[in-house]
Amino acid sequence: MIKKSMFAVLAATGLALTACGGGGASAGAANGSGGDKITMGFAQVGAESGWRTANTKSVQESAKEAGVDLKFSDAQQKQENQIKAIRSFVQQKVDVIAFSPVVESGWDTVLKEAKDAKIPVILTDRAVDSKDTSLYKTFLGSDFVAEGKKAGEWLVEQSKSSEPVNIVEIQGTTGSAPANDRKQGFEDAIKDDPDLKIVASQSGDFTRSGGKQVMEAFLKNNPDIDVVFAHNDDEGLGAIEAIEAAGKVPGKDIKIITIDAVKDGMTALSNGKINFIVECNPLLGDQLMDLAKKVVAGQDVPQRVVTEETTFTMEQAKQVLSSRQY
Amino acid sequence: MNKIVPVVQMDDIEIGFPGVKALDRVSFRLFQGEVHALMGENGAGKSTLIKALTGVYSIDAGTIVVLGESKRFSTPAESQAAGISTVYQEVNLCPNLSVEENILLGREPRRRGSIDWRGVRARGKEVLAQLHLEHVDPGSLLSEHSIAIQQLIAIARSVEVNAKVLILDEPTSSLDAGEVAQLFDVIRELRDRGVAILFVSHFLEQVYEISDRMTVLRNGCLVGEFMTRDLSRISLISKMMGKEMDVLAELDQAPVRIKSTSNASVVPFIETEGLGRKGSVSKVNLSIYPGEVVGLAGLLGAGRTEIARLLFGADKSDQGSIKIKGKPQKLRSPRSAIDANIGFCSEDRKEEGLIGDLTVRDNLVLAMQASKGWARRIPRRVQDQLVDEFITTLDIRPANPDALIRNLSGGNQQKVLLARWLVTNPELLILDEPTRGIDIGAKTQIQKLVAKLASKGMAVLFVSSEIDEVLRVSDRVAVIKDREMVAEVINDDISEHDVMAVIAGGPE
Amino acid sequence: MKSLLKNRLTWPLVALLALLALNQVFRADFLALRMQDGHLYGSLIDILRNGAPTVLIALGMTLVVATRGIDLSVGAIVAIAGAISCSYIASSSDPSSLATAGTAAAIAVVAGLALGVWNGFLVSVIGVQPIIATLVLMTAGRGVAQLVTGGQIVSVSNDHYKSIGAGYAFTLPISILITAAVFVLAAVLTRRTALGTLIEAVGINPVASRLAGIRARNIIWIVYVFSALCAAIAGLMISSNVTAADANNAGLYIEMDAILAVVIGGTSLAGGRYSLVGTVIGAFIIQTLTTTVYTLGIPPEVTLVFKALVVLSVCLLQAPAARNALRRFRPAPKLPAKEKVAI
Amino acid sequence: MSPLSTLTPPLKKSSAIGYGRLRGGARYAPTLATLGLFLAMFAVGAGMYPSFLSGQVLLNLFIDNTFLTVLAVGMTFVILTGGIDLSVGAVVALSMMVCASLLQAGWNPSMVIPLVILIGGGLGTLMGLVIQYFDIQPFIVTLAGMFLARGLCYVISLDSIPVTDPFFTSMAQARIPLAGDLFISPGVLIAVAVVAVAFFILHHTRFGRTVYALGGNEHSAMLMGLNVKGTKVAVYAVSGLCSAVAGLLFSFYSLSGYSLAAQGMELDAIAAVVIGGTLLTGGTGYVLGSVVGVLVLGIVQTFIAYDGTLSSWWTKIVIGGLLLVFILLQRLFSRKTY
Repeated sequence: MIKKSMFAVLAATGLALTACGGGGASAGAANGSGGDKITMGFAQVGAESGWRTANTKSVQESAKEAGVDLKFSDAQQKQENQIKAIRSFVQQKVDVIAFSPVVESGWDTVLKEAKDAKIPVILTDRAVDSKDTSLYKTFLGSDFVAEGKKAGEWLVEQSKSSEPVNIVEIQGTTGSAPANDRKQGFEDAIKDDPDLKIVASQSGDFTRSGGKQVMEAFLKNNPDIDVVFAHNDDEGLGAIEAIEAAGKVPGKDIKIITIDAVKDGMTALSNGKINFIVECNPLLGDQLMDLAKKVVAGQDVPQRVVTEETTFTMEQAKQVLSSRQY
Repeated sequence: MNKIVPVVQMDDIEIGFPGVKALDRVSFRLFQGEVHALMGENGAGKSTLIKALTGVYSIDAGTIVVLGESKRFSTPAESQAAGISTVYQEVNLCPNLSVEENILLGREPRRRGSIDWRGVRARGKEVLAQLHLEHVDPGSLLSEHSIAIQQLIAIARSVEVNAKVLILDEPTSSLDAGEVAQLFDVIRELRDRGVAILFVSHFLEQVYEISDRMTVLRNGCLVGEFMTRDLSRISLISKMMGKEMDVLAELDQAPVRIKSTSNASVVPFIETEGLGRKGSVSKVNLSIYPGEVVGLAGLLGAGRTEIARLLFGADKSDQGSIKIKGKPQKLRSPRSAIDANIGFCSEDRKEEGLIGDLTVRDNLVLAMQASKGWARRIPRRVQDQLVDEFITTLDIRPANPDALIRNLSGGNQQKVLLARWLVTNPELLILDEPTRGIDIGAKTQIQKLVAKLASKGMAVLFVSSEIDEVLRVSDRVAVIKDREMVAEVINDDISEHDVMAVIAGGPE
Repeated sequence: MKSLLKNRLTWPLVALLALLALNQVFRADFLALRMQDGHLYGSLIDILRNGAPTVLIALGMTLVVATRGIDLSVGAIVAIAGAISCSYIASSSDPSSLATAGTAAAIAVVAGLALGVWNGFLVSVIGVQPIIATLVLMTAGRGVAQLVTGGQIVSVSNDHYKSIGAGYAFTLPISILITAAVFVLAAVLTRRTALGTLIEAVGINPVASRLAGIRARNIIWIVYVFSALCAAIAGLMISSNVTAADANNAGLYIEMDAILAVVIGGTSLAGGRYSLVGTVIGAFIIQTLTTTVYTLGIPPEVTLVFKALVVLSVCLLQAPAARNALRRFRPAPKLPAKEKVAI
Repeated sequence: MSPLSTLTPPLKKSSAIGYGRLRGGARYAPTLATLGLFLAMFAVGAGMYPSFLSGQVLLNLFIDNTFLTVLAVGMTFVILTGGIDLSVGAVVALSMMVCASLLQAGWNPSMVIPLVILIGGGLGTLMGLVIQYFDIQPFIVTLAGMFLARGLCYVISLDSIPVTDPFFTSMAQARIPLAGDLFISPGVLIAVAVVAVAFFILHHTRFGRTVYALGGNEHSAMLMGLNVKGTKVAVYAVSGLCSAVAGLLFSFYSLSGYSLAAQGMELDAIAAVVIGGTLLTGGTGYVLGSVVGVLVLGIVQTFIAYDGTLSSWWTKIVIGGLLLVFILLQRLFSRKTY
């Protein structure tokens, strides 16, 4: 892959330099429709986190195994780039388009174009809020609200005694869908338990250093923190560092709940530094390819396919840690 | 004439800057149809007074009456709206725009809200023709033209408005004799049309040639208003300087040139053969010996500055060769020239000389420091010694090494720049218009300094648009015409006229 | 008193103190320091430690800005430095040894220097406008960092490496000690040698500087290399602080913070005179601002508005025109910047 | 390939007079160089991917970049005066948020659209006033403006808001057919109109010429009696207006409001303007050049999408690399000694 892209750059550079077009036509990139091989255009959000990269990798590897010709496009977290990419997939007449929307709203126009061109669309990872559900065949992905809820429910279960529990929340990137939904799900789950109280909530931008800085400030502002709810593992891992630096023991003095279940998080969980992780599974590749084949073949697929996701406690984490891929 | 109401009447004007009173109760009047010279040394307050009238500075006290109406200008636009138009010494036009646009900017003829470009072209041509500048393409970029042409275009701009009052602040400092004559024709024409003209210049002869009346300032105060024909040159100078006649005797107009010792046996410090640069100058055959001052004379735009820049490596030559002390050498950059012990004062002090926001001290040692490299800083003690020495010998004022150089007057800035090169102890010093825009006192000092340096063995290339000045200081004069060096004359009591004859007559 | 008011460092300092005081009002023990595990502990220490990377980058940025330049690529260099060092440690045979940590840091710093040479080459030799020249690396650099890490967050467990960003020495965070050392280095480099004057000369009037024989090319090259060096060290700190390299997010938008710090510290983006001390104060103002948001419990959705208002008021306080306007409530007769006062 | 041959002469001409000062024809050299590179890029794309060589691919460049085009137009005004406006991306997002939230609340588009334009113009004017009257550097003022506008987005809503208004929907989905089965969107017409108006203003009005004069030499422009202060404020107002229009176009394009939208778009706009041949120091450049700059950025993305094998990081590296190639070639073609 690297070689090929290098070639593309060199070709462009070289040709532009000598200012004589043509030439590189023999790039040999497979294009458009042709043969029985399915061509899939996949418009990814970007590479903003380790989770996302695992997701990308999974899609790419599954495509290779399934014999799908994948056109991959990285939108660098920008909706307009994703729209452009989808439009160019339509232009290239791919067999199926899959994408993880950067944001929920605003897809009707371009999806209609795809529909007009009779190219089926599969959503992965995040939903769109379009009222016209005929614009896409199916949505494959996790439910962020449910993730937040699972985290909250576990906490409600753990704190049966009627002692007040001070919770601090480290949110994801302000305004992003997972942050909004996880916050909402978590709040919904704990709202009926009067003992559970969120005493502070700040954005840690889904990063470790963000989580660490926010937690440092929380620790100084609030003497009695019982629970940290971080919107992803990285923020939780950052918080652990801050808690340790403050001379407290993460997992014991302060309980930590996170979402994602990436390898580093699972390691911390099995070491008892994190108490509970809700899984958010990035490995959608195989499921996506299956759905794609069915869709292209004209078979019926369910409108909503929820990825198989679970939750982990310390014991569960120890068991699966060695087989964790990402 | 006194019965007539002045076009401009300024009374008891006061302007202060932090720590200084630039104008102290100065009064001034300007009548219709006269050329009025504003005289004074650098720093006397001439520019400040003009800027008060043109709305660049706000006045702290006093009154300004223009055409019977009391005014208080806070922007140049307001002043222009009142019929006052100004041409400054430093060309204040936009280099990125065309000549015609610069003439008409803000006053372009319009048709239905859109600029009428055909009208602009026509009007531009017309105005250029009025100033006998038909050869200037109105569509060309301003930056393509020499400073002199730019200055004339600036004048064209102010002629265009039909101003009641035209202020010319040092308009001739970059013009040659022919262009000055041309300009004066225009000024007289305008005067006869009834325009009130305020003229500022350091050239006494020009002032006496063109002005009807003069106002003299000194140290921000009014000395008096005089009819030009009633005031002798020597008493004008004494009023400007506030000194008595015997002191002025020092500033005699005799040649300062010191006959250099015979140098027939010596190798020239620099020798060029067929030196040139495509599109710039060509066929420069020049040799300068140690202890000799060579003058470069020629009309404006003849290629004087270009030659100076080639000899300093500021522009790269692409023809001919340079030998330094008999050895062939390439001058690819100013650095290589400096390494060959050459110094260069540019004609464009502001853009190519001063580091405005640095102190006198930093500016003075800059070239020396640059050639030592950044790693070897000149110790503060040595800096202080050098700076003190040159502040004293060159009489730089204020004598404060920590003053920012941009706050000094033009003449003093020039002295600092000279000192910048003198501390590097160059074997060849190239001076391009070193006395432009500075007052007589400083001018004489610089001329004398040049002579003294040569007598100590330094080679000097002296470039000036004033042929008489070239003749006063140089041992030999190289004459440039049409971007070629056409002749070399030994300055053996030749006259300005002789040089002009060479320029007019071409190569001998 | 008057000279104090005129000093360009006064207002930034006042702003910093005011911010700290505001925090103190909201939380009585804000300024309190205590010893814990043999080192100082408290909010002030956090500000110092978390602010260290910004200070460091802003120092490099100051010199770049003084030459009329700007370096947008520092954030990408932070990511690359972190990615390289962490990837090296993670893949080495002895991932927890001091030698590994040292080698990793050295490789990252060398890489940073190389990137600085690249930026300097584009700006000084090719003559590309700095904002665009460094935009190239800003765009591509993060890609390079991701290429190094494979897009994953690379975690390391090396106590020696961790100490760069999170460790303590002499009761103080090592990161701030490193930053102080770089500050001293920069100060000595620019004020004990002629570099500072030459940088200012090039920034104020490049044409005149060339004619005075200054090798502007070298000077400009040096400042970009220095800026990249600072960014690389900051990258080590940031990755070491969380013992992981996050190629996607490490140093994101830090270039904006650094530029803000430089300007708040009184250095003009138009080049010329600069103040390293001012920059340090400016960077701490920005870090304190972040801390203030946490202390005051400002909700994330209004954080940016709050920051914008504070930044704007600090800049307003600094602008002489604004101060005059406030004082006299009428526009002051402003001398045009380019105009020399003809007296 | 034929476009290239027509392009060669001006390039040669400009490099031949590379010495000396910039002469008449050389004024257009950077812009022409960019145009040539754009065509070369298109030719390379067409050579590598057969479906690349279609009119619709070219038209999509316009359809997909309407907002960026309008932003670049506003940015051109600002950069021509030697300033910079970092707030544009955030103002686009703010316009979208205001638009989406008001439409959701049941406002009529005929009220919302003028209001959005008013807000954009107002913010721009405000920044211009601060820059002019408090003498603070544009970089900083507009950076603060960026924080402020982005912050206000969050205040309005953290969630993305769909736009269901029929007018907006029709603007989004309408197709204006051209020859064959080629089509453009109404947004393209708006963008073209904005470009045309900007071109007229810059080249045929006194205000426009003052913008150039200001970039050439601000002090001289002041002494020439031009309205420097007003013009300086006005260019930021123009940029604000353009940002608001771009925000509306983005709303048409994406039918939603999202507080994180258009992040970093200011850098795209600046890059487009600079690639289009405008000097950041001011005074030189053309609005049409900026449009070409936008097309160049667009075609780079299209190129990458067609390639379809670049990983996320290689995408970034390639974009950076192509940016570099453009800059270097532009330098080569329009070299000017100093």
